[in-house]
Amino acid sequence: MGYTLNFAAVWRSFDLLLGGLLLSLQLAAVALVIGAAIGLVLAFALVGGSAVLRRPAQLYVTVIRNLPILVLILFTYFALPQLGVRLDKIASFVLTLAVYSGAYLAEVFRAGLLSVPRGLKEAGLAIGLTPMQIRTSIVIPLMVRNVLPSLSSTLISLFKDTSLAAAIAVPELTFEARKINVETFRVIEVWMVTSALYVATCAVLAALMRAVERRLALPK
Amino acid sequence: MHDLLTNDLLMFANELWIARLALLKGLGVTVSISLLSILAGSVAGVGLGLGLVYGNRLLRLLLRGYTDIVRGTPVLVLVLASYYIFSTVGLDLGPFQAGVLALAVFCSSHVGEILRGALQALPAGQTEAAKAIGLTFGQTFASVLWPQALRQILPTWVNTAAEMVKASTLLSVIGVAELLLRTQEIISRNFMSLEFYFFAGFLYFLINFGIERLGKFVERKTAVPS
Amino acid sequence: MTKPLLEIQGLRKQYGAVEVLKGVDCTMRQGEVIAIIGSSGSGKTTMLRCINMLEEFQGGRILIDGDAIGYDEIAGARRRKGEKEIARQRALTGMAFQQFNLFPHMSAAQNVMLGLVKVKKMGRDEARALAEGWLDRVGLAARADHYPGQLSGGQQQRVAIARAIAMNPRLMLFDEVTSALDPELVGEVLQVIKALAAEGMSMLLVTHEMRFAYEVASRVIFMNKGVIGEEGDPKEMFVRPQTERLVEFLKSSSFQ
Amino acid sequence: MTKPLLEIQGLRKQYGAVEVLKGVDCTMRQGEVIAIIGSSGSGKTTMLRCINMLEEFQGGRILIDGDAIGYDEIAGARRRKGEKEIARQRALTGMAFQQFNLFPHMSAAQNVMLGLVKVKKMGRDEARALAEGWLDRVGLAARADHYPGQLSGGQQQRVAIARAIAMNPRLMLFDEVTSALDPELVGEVLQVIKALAAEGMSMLLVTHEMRFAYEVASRVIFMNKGVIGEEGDPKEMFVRPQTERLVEFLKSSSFQ
Amino acid sequence: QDAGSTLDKVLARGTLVMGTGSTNAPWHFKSADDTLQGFDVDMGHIIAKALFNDPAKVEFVNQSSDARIPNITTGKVDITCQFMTVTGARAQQVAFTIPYYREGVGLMMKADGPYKDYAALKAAGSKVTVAVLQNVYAEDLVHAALPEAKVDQYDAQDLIYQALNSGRAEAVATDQSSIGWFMIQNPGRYVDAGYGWGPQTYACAVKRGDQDWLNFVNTALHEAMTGVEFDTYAKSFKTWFGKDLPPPQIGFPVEYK
Ligand SMILES: Nc1ncnc2c1ncn2[C@@H]1O[C@H](COP(=O)(O)OP(=O)(O)OP(=O)(O)O)[C@@H](O)[C@H]1O
Ligand SMILES: Nc1ncnc2c1ncn2[C@@H]1O[C@H](COP(=O)(O)OP(=O)(O)OP(=O)(O)O)[C@@H](O)[C@H]1O
Ligand SMILES: [Mg+2]
Ligand SMILES: [Mg+2]
Repeated sequence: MGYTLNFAAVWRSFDLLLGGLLLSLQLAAVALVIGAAIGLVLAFALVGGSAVLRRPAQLYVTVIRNLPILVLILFTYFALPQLGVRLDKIASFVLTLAVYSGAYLAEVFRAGLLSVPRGLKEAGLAIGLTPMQIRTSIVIPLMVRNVLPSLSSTLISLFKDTSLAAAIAVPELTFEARKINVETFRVIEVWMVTSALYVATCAVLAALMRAVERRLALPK
Repeated sequence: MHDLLTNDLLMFANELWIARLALLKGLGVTVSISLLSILAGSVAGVGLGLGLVYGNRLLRLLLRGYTDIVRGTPVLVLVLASYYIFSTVGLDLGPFQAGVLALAVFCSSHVGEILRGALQALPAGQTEAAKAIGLTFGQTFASVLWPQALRQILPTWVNTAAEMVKASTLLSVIGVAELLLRTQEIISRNFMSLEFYFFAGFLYFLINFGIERLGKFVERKTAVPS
Repeated sequence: MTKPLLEIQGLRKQYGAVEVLKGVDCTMRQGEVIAIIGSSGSGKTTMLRCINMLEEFQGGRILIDGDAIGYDEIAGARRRKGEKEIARQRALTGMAFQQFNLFPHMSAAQNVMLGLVKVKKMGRDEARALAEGWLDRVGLAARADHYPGQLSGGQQQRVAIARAIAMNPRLMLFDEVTSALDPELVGEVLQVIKALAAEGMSMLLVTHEMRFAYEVASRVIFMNKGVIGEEGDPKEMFVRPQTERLVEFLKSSSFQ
Repeated sequence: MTKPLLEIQGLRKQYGAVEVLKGVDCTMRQGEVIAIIGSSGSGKTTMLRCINMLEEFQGGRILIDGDAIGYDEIAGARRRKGEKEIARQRALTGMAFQQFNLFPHMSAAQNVMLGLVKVKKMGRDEARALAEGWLDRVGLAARADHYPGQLSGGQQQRVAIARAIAMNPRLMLFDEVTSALDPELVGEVLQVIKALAAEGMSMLLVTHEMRFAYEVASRVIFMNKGVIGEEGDPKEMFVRPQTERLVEFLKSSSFQ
Repeated sequence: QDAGSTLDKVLARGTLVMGTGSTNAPWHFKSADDTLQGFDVDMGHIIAKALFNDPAKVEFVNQSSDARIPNITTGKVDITCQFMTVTGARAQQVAFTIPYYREGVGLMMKADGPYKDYAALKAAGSKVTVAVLQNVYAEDLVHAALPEAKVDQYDAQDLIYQALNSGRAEAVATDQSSIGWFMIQNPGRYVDAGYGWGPQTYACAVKRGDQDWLNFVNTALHEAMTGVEFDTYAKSFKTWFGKDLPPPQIGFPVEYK
């Protein structure tokens, strides 16, 4: 039962894969930045005292986190136009991933916010800072440092979710890989190279996050 | 307008009734995939976590490599790899087996990492106090470290379980007739995409919400009074 | 007679159903140093925190230079002032905490500068110069660029005091600033407070160090179960306590 | 003359290149209570941990009842004993730690029972009865089913002592068991130790409480930079210290 | 070590293992009572009948489109019949049987949509977006008929219809057989643009280098289209494509004309 690996076909289309990877990274970058903003707002709502803000935030997080992202992707792309919101497929995927990652990042940030000692906020109040100044100068910088390790793994798994954009024909890495499969049927080789690209990218992301962590580490 | 809506709803209800058995079977397959892969993945993950913490240098290095590669690969790619790569070496797994294997591997890497974190977070004083009353390492692990680590990993483990349920959708790609493929089959017959995708989404939400509740319940039950 | 610096009238504060301040009255003149003593849970910390609006209070008034802190009274109804106004009022007082509460991601100088730049809208250079001046005053000129994690407890507390004083407050509040310190570090902090007192800074200080209260305070307030149990000159009070409670308290404290 | 309970001969221990015990010799008879004092970093904790094999050591021997702890010497070469044998030897000594180290997922009684059941292979009922007996002795009969998170620091430390004593060790090791406690909780723990001493338990205790060492110890060892600087009767040593080092140490400690 | 022909293995096993999909009507899809059906599926039954004289002795392995060739080359199936277009590149990797259908591409639009026929679509130029199944030639294929149209690729048949319905696309370009089926299922809601192009043949595929097995399958399919099983083939054709086939000529074999 011999199957001989032959990568020639993969290398011929390697630039397609690289192009796909680049798009994956762009999708992830834009979506995760928006997602982080959503997550931050939600996190403040989750830890803030007022139930008026907390309840909807909780609902958002619970519902979104328990849905397969594929369903969300199909919803944004196919149902929103029927409700009058028409986005092209890249914008619609980015929006979906942003909304989805918002729910995950909200949880990460919430834990980070809770780990900022209350005394520091009070010290900020005591020198006359407003609550907003305390958030931007004290709470967020410290929260970011606290969450970096878990942020890193969340960002990596959200990056991997860009592979699902293939379902609405966004030509990112997985889409290109499947396209090459249909053309050459060198499925095993294509997936080996593709996963190597994903693993390498995630390793680089992780290393970058560790570098950021070291960079922001407080002198002891 | 109003009639149209009722009409659509009636049509959907009718199609739903026709498809009930197929959906139920799909749900059953999704649940079995999830249970099997969570079970196998957790057992393997516990071994992995132990190796990552207490193994010698070489073992730790190997396991770290395994964990990082698995965690860096999209699950879809793992699923396809498991289905095809084993047949090149003559081990012919069916799509269900191959899919469960891929998910279990994915699950194990997560459980391994979680357990490693939990074990390393336990204060060294716990091990020392156990040693001081004469417990061997095995006894220390079984009576002191494991019960504490277990309580700590429970919430994250529940999250991983929910992830596995969601990841089971990817087995549709290699032809396992789980809930999403069943849904797609139904849609390819009656072309009611939105309705049935959302119904599937709703079912997934129910499963995961159930898992979340169950996790909270077990957490409360095993909480240590303080 | 000049207007008092601080006036507290019938201050009441409750947590849920529990009343922890049950009508505190107190007047303080510019330049006074008042030590607040009393057993644990008697409400000393709570009183300081009300003056700084770190806690809301349910009854009574607190006036600084005649200005009502935290609440407006309009036609008999109390209304919390706006966040901006409260922030401005908080800057009238400086506070030093038991746990220092330095911002760990900022150097000593940055800690001191933050309020100057954000609240007083000072330029960074001017703020830096001022911060360095104050760090020098608390004996830490050489540590301006160290982070809290690189400083001993006593040094951190001195930075915290510099941070509060730099805002040029009308009144300094100290809440057991030495109780989280190792014994050998207490002295350096008390030294700084003594120097400030000598320069005429108005101060309210909660302390468990009876000897220090005795030496530095111009007046002592003994808090007991949410009210002021006794007050007066320390030379008098410590030697001839009037109430049974104070006698007991002094017996259990390390002053004896 | 009877065989000594504990004999330490030329004990040497290093962390990497740093030698923290530089040849400690010490002999202890059954029933003795030895207090170990000395400044921070002098090696007191390390010495206790070597006796219990929580640390490996590089030179010298430790004998309990003439039995060499941790290492076999075969033809001049040292070989670490097997895990099982070391576990058995560890049970010869009981240890109480500064941080209590109670198992947080077990009730007080379960903490005490664990070693009885797993190491001494006692039945659960018998172990439970014994555990309750010991908890009673440390004044915690009513708290047997409380979890560590429900107990004060002092109570936790007493459970930890009961857990160690219940194993019926030949020798108890106490490492600054009161320094993590609030001052008002120190007394209850020292009370328990005093009672054990009075009953003839052999004890080695590292402490910073000079007064307590003075009262309870039959002998005091002053550790200094990894060796024993001075030792003797506390009544003698504290009043007429022989070495310059000890004079200095006592001056800086709270005993004066 | 030659394990013998797949033909012998299949006979010894007693069932045929055939790879196909389950989500493309009328080729391979599930009926309301959850059994697999369609034209591809019927080919499986025809081959099983030839093997065992029992059309039911076939086990279908569900596979996605891009699994068609790997599942053959890795031996997961004996044969694949899954509307597979014959191309030279593919023929280098698997052995194709004789064709069992000829397909063309058609365009379908919403009946109430802005464009009524092919001419209108072509005139609209780049204002038209066409939804098409994901494929390497998809872009070229569409541009052969509508040179300026925008092309959106999807990976499932239902998604291209969904794109049309939600207004993401003004037309779908897909197999005429699929369009035919879809319009039968949804009478009056869609129109065919009335233009067909892109001829291609569909054939089953087996592993290369197994002439015995290939001969057998070819014989079975050949006799279904021209010989003793013609009635079965014609009935299936009628069911899925709605057309009656003329009976094969009697006398001189069609092959030698
Ligand atoms: N956030 C809170 N919620 C409920 N009760 C509180 C809260 N903070 C303080 N208390 C209670 O209010 C009372 C007064 O507390 P306060 O901290 O003012 O005492 P204190 O005199 O400063 O004591 P100490 O000397 O221990 O610092 C105490 O009984 C305390 O338990
Ligand atoms: N794990 C370790 N690695 C390296 N050095 C260590 C380690 N543990 C202790 N040391 C060093 O060994 C020396 C002796 O430490 P030890 O804890 O025995 O002192 P001690 O007398 O108990 O002090 P203290 O009164 O502060 O508890 C110190 O210089 C310490 O820094
Ligand atoms: Mg207080
Ligand atoms: Mg020590």
